[in-house]
Amino acid sequence: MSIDKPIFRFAVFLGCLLLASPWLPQWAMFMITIAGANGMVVLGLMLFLRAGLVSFGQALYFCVGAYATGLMTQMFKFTDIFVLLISAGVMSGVLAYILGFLLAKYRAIFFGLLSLAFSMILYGLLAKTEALGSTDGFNIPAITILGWLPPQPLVRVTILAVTFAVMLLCLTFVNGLLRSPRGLLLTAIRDNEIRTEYMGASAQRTIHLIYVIAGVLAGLGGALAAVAVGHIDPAMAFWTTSGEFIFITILGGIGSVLAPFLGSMVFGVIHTVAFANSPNTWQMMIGLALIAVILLLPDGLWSLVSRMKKARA
Amino acid sequence: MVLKKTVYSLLGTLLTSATFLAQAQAPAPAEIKIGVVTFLSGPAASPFGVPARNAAELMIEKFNAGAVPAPYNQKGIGGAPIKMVLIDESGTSTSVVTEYRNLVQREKVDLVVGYISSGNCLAVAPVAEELKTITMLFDCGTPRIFEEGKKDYVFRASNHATADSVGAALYLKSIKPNIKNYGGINQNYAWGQDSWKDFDGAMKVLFPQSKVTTSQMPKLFAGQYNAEISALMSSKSDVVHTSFWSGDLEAFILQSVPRGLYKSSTVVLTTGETAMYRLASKIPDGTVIGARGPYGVLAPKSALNDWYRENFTDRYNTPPNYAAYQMTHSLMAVKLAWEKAQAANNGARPTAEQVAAAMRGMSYEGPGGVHKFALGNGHQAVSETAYGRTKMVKGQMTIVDVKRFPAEQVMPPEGIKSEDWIAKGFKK
Amino acid sequence: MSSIILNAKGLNKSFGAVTAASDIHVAVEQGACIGLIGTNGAGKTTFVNMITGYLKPDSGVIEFDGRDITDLIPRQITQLGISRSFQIPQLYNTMTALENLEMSYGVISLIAHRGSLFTRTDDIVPGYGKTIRALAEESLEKFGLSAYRDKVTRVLPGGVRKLLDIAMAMAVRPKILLLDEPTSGVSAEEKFDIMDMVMNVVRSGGTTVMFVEHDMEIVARHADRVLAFYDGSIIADGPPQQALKDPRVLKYIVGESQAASVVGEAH
Amino acid sequence: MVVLVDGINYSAWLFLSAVGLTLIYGVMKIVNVAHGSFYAMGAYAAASVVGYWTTNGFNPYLSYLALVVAAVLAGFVVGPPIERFLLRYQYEKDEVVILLITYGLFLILEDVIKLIWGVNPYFVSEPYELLGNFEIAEMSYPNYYLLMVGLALVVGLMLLYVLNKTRFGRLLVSVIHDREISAAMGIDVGKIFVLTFGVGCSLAALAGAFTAPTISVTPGLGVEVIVLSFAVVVTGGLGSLPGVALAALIMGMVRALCVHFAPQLELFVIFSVMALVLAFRPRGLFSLAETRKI
Repeated sequence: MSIDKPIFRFAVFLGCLLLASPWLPQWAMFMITIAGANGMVVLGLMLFLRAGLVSFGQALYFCVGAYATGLMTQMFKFTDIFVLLISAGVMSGVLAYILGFLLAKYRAIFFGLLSLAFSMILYGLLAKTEALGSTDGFNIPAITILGWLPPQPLVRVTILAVTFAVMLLCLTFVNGLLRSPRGLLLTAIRDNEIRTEYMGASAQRTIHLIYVIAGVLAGLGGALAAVAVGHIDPAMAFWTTSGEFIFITILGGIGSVLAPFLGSMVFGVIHTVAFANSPNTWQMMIGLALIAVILLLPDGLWSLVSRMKKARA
Repeated sequence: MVLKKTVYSLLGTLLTSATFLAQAQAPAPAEIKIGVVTFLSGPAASPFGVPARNAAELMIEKFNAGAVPAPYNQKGIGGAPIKMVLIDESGTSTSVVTEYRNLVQREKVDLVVGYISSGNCLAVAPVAEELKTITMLFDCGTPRIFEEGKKDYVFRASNHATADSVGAALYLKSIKPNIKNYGGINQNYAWGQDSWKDFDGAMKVLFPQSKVTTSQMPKLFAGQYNAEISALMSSKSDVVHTSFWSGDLEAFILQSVPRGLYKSSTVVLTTGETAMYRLASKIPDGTVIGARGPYGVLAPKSALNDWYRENFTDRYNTPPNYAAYQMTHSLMAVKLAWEKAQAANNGARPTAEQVAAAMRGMSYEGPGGVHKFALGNGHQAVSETAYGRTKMVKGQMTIVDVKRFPAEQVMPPEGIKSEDWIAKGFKK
Repeated sequence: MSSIILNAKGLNKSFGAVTAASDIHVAVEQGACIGLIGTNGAGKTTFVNMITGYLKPDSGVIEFDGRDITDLIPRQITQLGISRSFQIPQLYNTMTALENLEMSYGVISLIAHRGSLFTRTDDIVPGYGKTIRALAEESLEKFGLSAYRDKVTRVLPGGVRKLLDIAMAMAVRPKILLLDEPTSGVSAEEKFDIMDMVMNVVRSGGTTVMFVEHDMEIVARHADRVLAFYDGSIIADGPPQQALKDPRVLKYIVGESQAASVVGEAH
Repeated sequence: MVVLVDGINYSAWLFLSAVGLTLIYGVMKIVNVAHGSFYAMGAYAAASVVGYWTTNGFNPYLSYLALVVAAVLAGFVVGPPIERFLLRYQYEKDEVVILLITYGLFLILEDVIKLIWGVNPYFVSEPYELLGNFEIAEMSYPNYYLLMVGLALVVGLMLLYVLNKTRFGRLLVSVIHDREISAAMGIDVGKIFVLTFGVGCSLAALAGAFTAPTISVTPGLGVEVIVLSFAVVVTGGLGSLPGVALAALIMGMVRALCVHFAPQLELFVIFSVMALVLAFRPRGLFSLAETRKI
């Protein structure tokens, strides 16, 4: 698994962003953090989409990750960011592994809707657990890093830095995956599963694998979001949340592992612009944006980048 | 290279959109910007969000004109004109928090007044503390906000939900001293669950012999309640309690009235006041109606209240409901506190800390009567609450045998969680 | 005397009322080249599908290298060394010819690496000594498809799609290759060149071949043994000269005149 | 007994709400998220029409007709143009992409509805109360529910009839079976699609229209219906008419049982049933088998 040029550049860019953070507006930093967290989930959805699958229930793992974090802080009073991230990753990973046995058998719309059912069941369960604040959820305390509690002015930067670190790690991993024969297989499955099986490869095992990976990514995203927002509630598992993630996936495109992050950044901008400029009709704005992207940029924003690349080459 | 470019251009879009937004509301030097956050879409918009928005628009206009009766007759706030920045509360708590941060850090608002959903209140409170911004929660009910740790910048200008449930129970005691059993139907989410828990607890204290027949918990916004109504009717309860609101409440009334639920049981609608104006003709006589406080039709008689009702009704040709009252109360409280702080600061613009200090423990009178920031070391206002029963008089919906319960009867004293207070039989 | 590599014993298969295979016994010798003939619905493809695990026989046993493969799924059977081409070519239609073959060798490399996530597509494929790309190019070369290297397969002519389909089947270096109507949907002119090309690529590796074919000339030209299917059972089994002259074959499948000319030519 | 009545009545409502969705999917392979918006529009249209009806003192019994008219209006004014001018050009795209387009439509329509009818609720309970009540097991039900059940039956049977007995039905079936071939055989697939989409949307609107009298017509009332009817349709097997009927019946009954005997579980009923069914019948109760020849 070696670092590709684009990822290296991206890393450099994120580094500059961090250095520039003192001069960045605070709200922008927060939006970037959230975009990063969402991007993690979308990175997983991108893997699905490569294999021709769409999950309408990925919010399930987003929420599991967030609640794993929450429970760690509530029950065991852990606040160390790494402990939280790991537990989130493990929890969602394990769940994904189990559900994967069932879901890896499904394709097309059925895959999507069954995953939707599971996320809605989790929503129901959490909504009934009054110990965890039911639908009101609960707050996440300030995080520490290896025992160090960042002072108030540094909290945001620290969380941003952690987010970037996790992002880059996952980016490199997923990129490596896509560059490996296993990555090729995703497209193969989307294109012609029969042929793929007759080549001697198992579509089901591959889908199970990316299902777990996507689950872990979503879990980490959930943990980051929980830590950044400081509050979690069952709505994180609601189908509309999944819808938002799918929107971002389409927006960014599947052309590169960087596309999800481009997508979620732009989504953040669209969202807040719509909110601020038309508080009464922001849904319409977002709907129009979605349709516009599908009609004008069927391959997502990333297609613009690749076009630019071609233009240069 | 290309990549960098895109990300830069992307950041560009972000910043430009931001600066453009910032310009959109470039603050005039002296002006005071208030962020108003309330549901403008979704089911909570029509009963709460929009009436509250209307109240905010009306009051801010009147404040700026200096047209509100004393003690609110200073122009704007302490002479400075008020500018309102309106945001929809809809969306996940993530987006709500994001938009809150944008309000404070990008729009540079001085105060935030808003939030109907308890979840959103819980999510925003710590951020308000982090950003040191006076934030007045105007409608959300959960007691947890000030019970889960001390706050310095977050306030709430009206009772929390405990008062509604306890008040309902007290009212039942006063009109039906010997209730044998009671049932309930509440939405299956935090508000519904807590309301039922508190009501159940209060009933157990006031009617030790009474039994619970059934506790229906339909999904939020389910809309179809016939099975539930059947269950309630076959349960033969003396009392049916519901904290339904919005479309759910209205649908429940529409579906249950023709089936005669109200003949067999006394139905308690803790938020009934929001629905009674539109459904006046539907709600049978003798239905117990609450307004989550001394608001709307249950507001005490006063010159200020008359002024308020008149102005609101003239403008929106519907009387203000309790959400409108709560918004108005919140705005009045911040205005008063700000002006107090400014005076103490001999006329100079006060800091958030000074405003907070001025508001802590302050008591003020609004159209809903006198409120006092008594709990949560002076951040949670308390007031009397009131319940009444419906009666048709010449085709006019009126509320009769209104009973008022002073704050100390319906709200826990400082330093004890409302749950425990109820469990201990309203004692510390 | 060469050894039996594939042995089908008493295969039966029926779909509702239709009997697609009744008591089929076939023993295939290492290195044989067998032509499967019969009218449509006679059970040729059913036979191929049962061997490659797409269909499970209602009863009977299939042995490959002395191992029972009756209950294995296509993937496992392929990994053991039986591979097939399809009546309707199963290609990756959104990809170019080259990418199609890269996919095939990608799968091989994946299996060779035991599914490791940390190999790259430009690593050497174990046991093949070349990179995926090189192998793909090579096999394009072998099947004379280099001209179509960067064409998206959806738009390619029938003959080319057939060849590509077979090339992909050959990628796994099978011990047995089953060709399901390699020349169907191919123009009369192309037929023979394609078959010749396929056969000498395939046979050069000494792979055992079974091919379903309607054109008796081609059968007679390439097959060293013919299985004639009729109504789900094998009505003739032997070298072309003899099988194609079998009265029932003539009656039900070939038709007198053609048979004469075919066999004549074969001498 | 009571459980049975409650169950049937909820099933009828579920069926009406979901049947349009399955029709559109069966014929056009579109999972129409905007379904909920059409439901909402039906409700609002009904509110306006019936409101107008009663204020002008027309015969109240004809107001049921008005409901139908409102539904068909809502469905056919908005539906077909969307198909004709937007969806039609997307059919070569993936099912999921089209689904996302309808998701976008749903977001837009939500606000359009708000712009047209405002945020304040509408009430049109007249038709609901008009019919009086009936008694079962000393439990009083409005006859309106009989009407709903009847309507569900009528709609179901009519669809069955159209599909199996009419020429249009046969065309439809052949289109369902194979779009390309039907087109090749000279069937005007485009026309059939516009019609189907219109009918499907009208069915959604019809459900909304006939629900309107029993509820308060407020913004966002479509959202609930989307996921609910998804669950029903998928459980029944996408595109299968008997499937929807059966799934609606099962879910209605299970829910009624829950409400009467375990009210706390009501929250999970629908999706648990869905997950269970899919776990054992991956393509739902009645699945349109899709075979692939190799």
